[in-house]
Amino acid sequence: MSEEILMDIKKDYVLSKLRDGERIDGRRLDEIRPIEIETNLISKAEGSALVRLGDTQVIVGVKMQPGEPFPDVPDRGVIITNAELVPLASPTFEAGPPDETSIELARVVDRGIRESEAVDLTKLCIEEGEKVWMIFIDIHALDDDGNLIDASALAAISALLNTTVPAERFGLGDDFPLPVRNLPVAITSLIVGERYLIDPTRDEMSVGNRIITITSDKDNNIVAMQKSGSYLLSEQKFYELIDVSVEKAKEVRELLKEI
Amino acid sequence: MSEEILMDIKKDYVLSKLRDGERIDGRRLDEIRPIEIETNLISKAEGSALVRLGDTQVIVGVKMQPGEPFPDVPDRGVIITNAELVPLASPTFEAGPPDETSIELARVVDRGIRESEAVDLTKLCIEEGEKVWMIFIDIHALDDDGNLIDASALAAISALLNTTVPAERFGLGDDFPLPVRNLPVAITSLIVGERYLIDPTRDEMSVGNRIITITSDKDNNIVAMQKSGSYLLSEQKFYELIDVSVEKAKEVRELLKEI
Amino acid sequence: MSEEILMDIKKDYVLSKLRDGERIDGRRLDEIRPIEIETNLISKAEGSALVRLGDTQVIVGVKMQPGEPFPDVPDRGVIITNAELVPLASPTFEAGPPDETSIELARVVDRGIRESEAVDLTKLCIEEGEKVWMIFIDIHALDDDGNLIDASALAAISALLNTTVPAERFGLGDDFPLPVRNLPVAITSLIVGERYLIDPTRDEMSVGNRIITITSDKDNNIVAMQKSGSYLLSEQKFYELIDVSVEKAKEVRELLKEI
Amino acid sequence: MNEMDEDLEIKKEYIQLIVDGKRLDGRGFEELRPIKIEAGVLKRADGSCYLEMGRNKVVAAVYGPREVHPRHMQEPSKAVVRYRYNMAPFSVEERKRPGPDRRSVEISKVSREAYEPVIMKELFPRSGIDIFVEVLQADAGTRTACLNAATVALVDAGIPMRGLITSVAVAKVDGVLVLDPMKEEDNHGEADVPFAFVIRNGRIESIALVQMDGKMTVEEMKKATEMAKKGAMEIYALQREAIMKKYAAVEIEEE
Amino acid sequence: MNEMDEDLEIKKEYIQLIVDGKRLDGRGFEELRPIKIEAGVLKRADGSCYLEMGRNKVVAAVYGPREVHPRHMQEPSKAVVRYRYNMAPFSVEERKRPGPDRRSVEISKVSREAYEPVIMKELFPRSGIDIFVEVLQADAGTRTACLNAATVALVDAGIPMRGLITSVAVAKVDGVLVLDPMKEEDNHGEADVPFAFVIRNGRIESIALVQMDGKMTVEEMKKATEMAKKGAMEIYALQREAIMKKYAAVEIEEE
Amino acid sequence: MNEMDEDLEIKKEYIQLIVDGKRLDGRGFEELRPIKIEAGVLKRADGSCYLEMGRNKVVAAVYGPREVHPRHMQEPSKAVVRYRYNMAPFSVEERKRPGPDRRSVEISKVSREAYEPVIMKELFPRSGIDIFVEVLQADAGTRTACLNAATVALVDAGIPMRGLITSVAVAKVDGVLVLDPMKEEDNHGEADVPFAFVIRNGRIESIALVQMDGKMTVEEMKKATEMAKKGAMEIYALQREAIMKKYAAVEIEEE
Repeated sequence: MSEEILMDIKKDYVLSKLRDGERIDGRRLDEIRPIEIETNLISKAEGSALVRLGDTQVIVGVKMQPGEPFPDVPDRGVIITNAELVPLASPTFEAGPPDETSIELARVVDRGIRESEAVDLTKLCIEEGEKVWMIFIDIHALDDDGNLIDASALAAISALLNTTVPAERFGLGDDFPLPVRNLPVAITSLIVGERYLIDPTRDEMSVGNRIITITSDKDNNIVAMQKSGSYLLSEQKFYELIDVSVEKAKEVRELLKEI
Repeated sequence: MSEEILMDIKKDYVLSKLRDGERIDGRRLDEIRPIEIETNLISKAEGSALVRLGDTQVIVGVKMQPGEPFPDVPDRGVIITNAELVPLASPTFEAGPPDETSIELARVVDRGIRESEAVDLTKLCIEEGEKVWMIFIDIHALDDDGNLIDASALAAISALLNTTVPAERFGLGDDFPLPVRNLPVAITSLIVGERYLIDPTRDEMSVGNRIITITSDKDNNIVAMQKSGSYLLSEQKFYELIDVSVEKAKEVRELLKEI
Repeated sequence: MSEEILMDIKKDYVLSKLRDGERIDGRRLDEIRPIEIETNLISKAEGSALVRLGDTQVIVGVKMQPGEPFPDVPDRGVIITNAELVPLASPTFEAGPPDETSIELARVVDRGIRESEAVDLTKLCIEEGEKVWMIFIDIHALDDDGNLIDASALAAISALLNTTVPAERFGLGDDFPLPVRNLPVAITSLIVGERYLIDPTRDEMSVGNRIITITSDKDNNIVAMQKSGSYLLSEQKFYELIDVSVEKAKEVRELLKEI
Repeated sequence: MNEMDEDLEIKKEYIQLIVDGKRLDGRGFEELRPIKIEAGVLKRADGSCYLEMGRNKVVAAVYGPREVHPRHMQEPSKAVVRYRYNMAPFSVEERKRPGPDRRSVEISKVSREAYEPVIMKELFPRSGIDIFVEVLQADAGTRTACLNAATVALVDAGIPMRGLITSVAVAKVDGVLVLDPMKEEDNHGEADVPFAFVIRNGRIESIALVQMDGKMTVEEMKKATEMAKKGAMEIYALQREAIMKKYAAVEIEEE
Repeated sequence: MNEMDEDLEIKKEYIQLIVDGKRLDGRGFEELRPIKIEAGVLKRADGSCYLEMGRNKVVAAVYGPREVHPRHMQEPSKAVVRYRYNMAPFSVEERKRPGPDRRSVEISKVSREAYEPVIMKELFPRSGIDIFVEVLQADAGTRTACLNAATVALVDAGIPMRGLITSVAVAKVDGVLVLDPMKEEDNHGEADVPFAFVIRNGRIESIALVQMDGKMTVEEMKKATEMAKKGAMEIYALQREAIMKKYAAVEIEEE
Repeated sequence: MNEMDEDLEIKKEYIQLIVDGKRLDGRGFEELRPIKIEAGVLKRADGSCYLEMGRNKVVAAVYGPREVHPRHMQEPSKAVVRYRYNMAPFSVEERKRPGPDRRSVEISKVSREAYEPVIMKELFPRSGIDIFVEVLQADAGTRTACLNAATVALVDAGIPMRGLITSVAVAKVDGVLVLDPMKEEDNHGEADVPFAFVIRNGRIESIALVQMDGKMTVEEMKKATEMAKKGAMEIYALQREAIMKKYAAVEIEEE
């Protein structure tokens, strides 16, 4: 059966269930799939975490090395976030330079970490104007069963929580834990007509790629938002989504506190 | 109506008028379209100019920053000229890395400026062998109604005339005007059988892309030439074109003196 | 006649001759085509050699310049080997960035030189950890009539034998000959059923791209090997090929001693 | 490095942005920067617009409906919309390398996604509608300026739409919300929220684009949305005016 | 420079690698590193495998038989096999720039060529069979670890094969041959010979991949081959076990 | 930076280039460098030529008429001509990064445009004629040397042409015009004008290529053209000779 027909059948199924207020995997509309976080898998990396969000799997590795600061913030470390949607993770991903989807993914995750000031970059200055710590956050998708964004954001902050600054290796004193002081959590919802589904699976995405990601921090501030996909969003729904996303983020944040 | 048929009709029209020694827009064969030069539009740039040559519009911005000199001329500033034929400017331009047309455009403009020694590069040495001023001349096409070359060359020298070296911003003393000491002007002609049309429009180019650009300087020296397009040029016509191009350049140069 | 049909005819011819134990050009199965080595053609290069292996022609140029050493071997020169299969050399080569064939070619040649320690890299340190000599070995195919690998490997070592370190040009003392102390020779065989043909021509390659390259050094050590092509190799044949390749390499090495 | 070649939006040192209850350029909190819009500025494009929004200077061009190349990109039942946001190398303080960087790829994506549900794509099967915007000078809010220009260029090109898109950002600076932030407020502020709204029959119907970075409470976010809606209505009036002016000019010419 | 962006295999300073007749990690000369194999670890792929071989951690996924895009890449009488070896940026000491370098292009080529004669391509005309391997952590021998994982993923995907491929390297360190070298032995050793064998009916039939760099006598090379064969048989047992375990799990689930 | 990766033609410090009325290499003002031409030097190409012009060493190959890939590049009523000028990395003092830079793209374009009106393209609809030239050693005037070699390779390949193309440059050094400048004259001279002429029935018919950079009066430019024409006739004789020699050799072989 062709991929297209299959998608249409899935779409009909998702919509018919939704008419009864149900999801195809039995979850409540605002229920997040089971989450597993495994840290410290990659001993070659300064920090790492594998996140399983249902069947979606993402691994994030953090590498650090000394580098030049940006001229306008000469006393702060630098964060560089990169995402590779390798073809291993989905039949729809193709090898090649990052496309708009992987660029958007990396930038949305990056904004959550950057704007929540999760890492205290002022503690990562080695020599003002000359040398600071560079943090490379590499998002490596393994299995895309929907909502790579939330899984990636969670893996990124988990890996950072688990990161040791490799000062010794570069002759810069003793190693020390990366100073992480905030816990941003991204919550992505799929908009379907008048309803929304939190943490959509890939099968649910068959109804159309109409999502919004709202990232909030430990003080329940919103720190990043991204409407993604070709659709129009009513103001009323926008307000609802903000409220529910901040609430759900609290739940997920509890998991991070256990790392 | 298909683009191709339309081009054929235009071509027939251009040729039939030309049989009577006339151009489709009523100009004389050696008449240049009206020129408007607006400088200093882009305050973020060190120099800038918008040139309107008939309906053709090109904007050139000049940016400067300190950089390394070339090892064999350690005491001179460096000019780097770049052209972007962005798809906004013509239905035939495509996004992507520079193709042979935009590379040729940039290089022909560059040669006129470089070979006329329009900028006194010896005044742009900061520290011999270490640091000199780099001049980035960025040609940005806005509307290609034919003869982008002459419009770009004119916008480039106009922008240079209008450039202030941003020494202060880099802690290198007081700002000073870029030392411009020559005024190269490019004149492009379209070859049609035994005739040539100076400053061809896009409609006129429908008869075939057979042009030659001759750039001359304030002393009426030729400083750059480029035959472009698949055609053979008789020696006689070549000599005529040299003469007329140098003459027409004088007219255009008068406009530059007003900047 | 289409290229494909032509290849089929060639293939049948090669196979039918081979049934009688013969090659289409009359060579013995383990006979290498006549070899000509011309060195010092390119006076702009620090070393150069043109090798003709039958009708296959490859030119290699060696350029040297000071550069940074790798951090883990701060006192050794650096070898960088690159191959360009320019479209001039074969109707099947295309312009563009290196494909897997040219990358493999460069890497197999590189391994022979590197692993035989043909160049004494410890003599190419200028200032430990700061500056060493970089050796660029550029393989430039001119005519691919089969077995570019062996021709390239031979041209590379010939060019190195012929290389003068341009110390004077960089103000680093007197020029001196590149210290070459080993003579790796690559021998490539084509596997056809139960037989193998040493130094296959392009016509012979029509039976399938099933080759193995075995490089050995002056002490008859194996220094590099590469099975290339989609086929399975019996252990017995593997052992035979090792023996015969080391033997044939001795013959070829005699030519190198004359340089 | 490839992944670094972009305009990183860095939080810089603290600068006081509200002095005596006024913004640095003297504007009130809910006041837009001066806006200038001109439709039909390019000959070759099917529709075009030049727009200034404060010190931002942008040009938009629309080509289409036209054939789509390569053919396999065509859609059998609707038009394909493309949106290309590009910055001129000289548009920013430090010269920008030509070509797309990660920031412009993202802006192009969310901007295209704002127009896709508004353009009546189903009227033009197998066709392409291309929106090209060039930033000639940048001063915070370039994506909003470009969206506003693109709307006028689309109308100028005669592309049928379900409504008009109008875009403006709200920032949080020194703890207060301000409309349409300029460069200093964007660089040193606490949050930036660009919006694009669909306006139909003279009123805001929905949100076509929303992004955010910085820190805001939920209440501030809702207040920011209200503030943006008011600003958008003002811009909408100016967009309409520019379109009218163009049509009037055409009518006068045609008489 | 383009031609330099790769993991150069540099001969480093001398380090004693055999101490008191033992290898640095305590292994005997013919002893493999600990191996862990799990089949069916990914949902989206048609077949998959997670494999650890010493400190190497790799994942393999197989997609296919499936349609080939673009169409002109199709072959009318058989499947097209692709193999993509890729290293995660964080898999090595010094962060690796994302994307293929020359080393990974070569490994992908020889690995694909090992599988092509083994996969029954003629059963799937016009189709594609894609093998993707990701190195999550690298510690010498990644190409062999990936080949071993790919075999299990291919079986998991139900791709018919003429035999199973099993891969292991032999190195020469301090003058002796050792099986399955780890990072230190690879970096400071005298030679490295990765092999891949085809195993059918429980015995080694032929060589599917062999490369070599370093210095070895002809006799050593032959001895190395014998050593690799023994190691391969051990790995083969573990591959079979992982496949059996997956099938058993499936059967239990299905009951 | 992308836009810098090219051989910048920089005006260097002043060096006296004419000493006692002679050029540095002892040539007269209107004297060509020694030229060596050999046709048919490559087996795989349909036509080929090796050419030395002073210290320049170049090889040209012609393939075609042959099929054009991809198909949409075909022209229904004539052949497509391609011309690729490429420099070997070792051909210049400072190693050149492999691959096309802006200079070689421009040279390839104007060289192709010189041959397009001369090759009888209309005889080979839907076909491609590919001209590849490789600079093995460069010493000023590589584009003229390559054009001269390409002509011989085209004849060797049996491509029908309306005339032969012959190319030579004229420079202005120390205030005088000199034919066929070498590296020192190109680097330190005041102007450089490469020409290519079409020669038919033994006389120059038209200009196929002309470029110029430097400074010349109108009169000097005309005089330079005359000087180039004389030089071209001499080169033309050598091109003919090389072709004759090849044919003679072929005839002898065939007897």
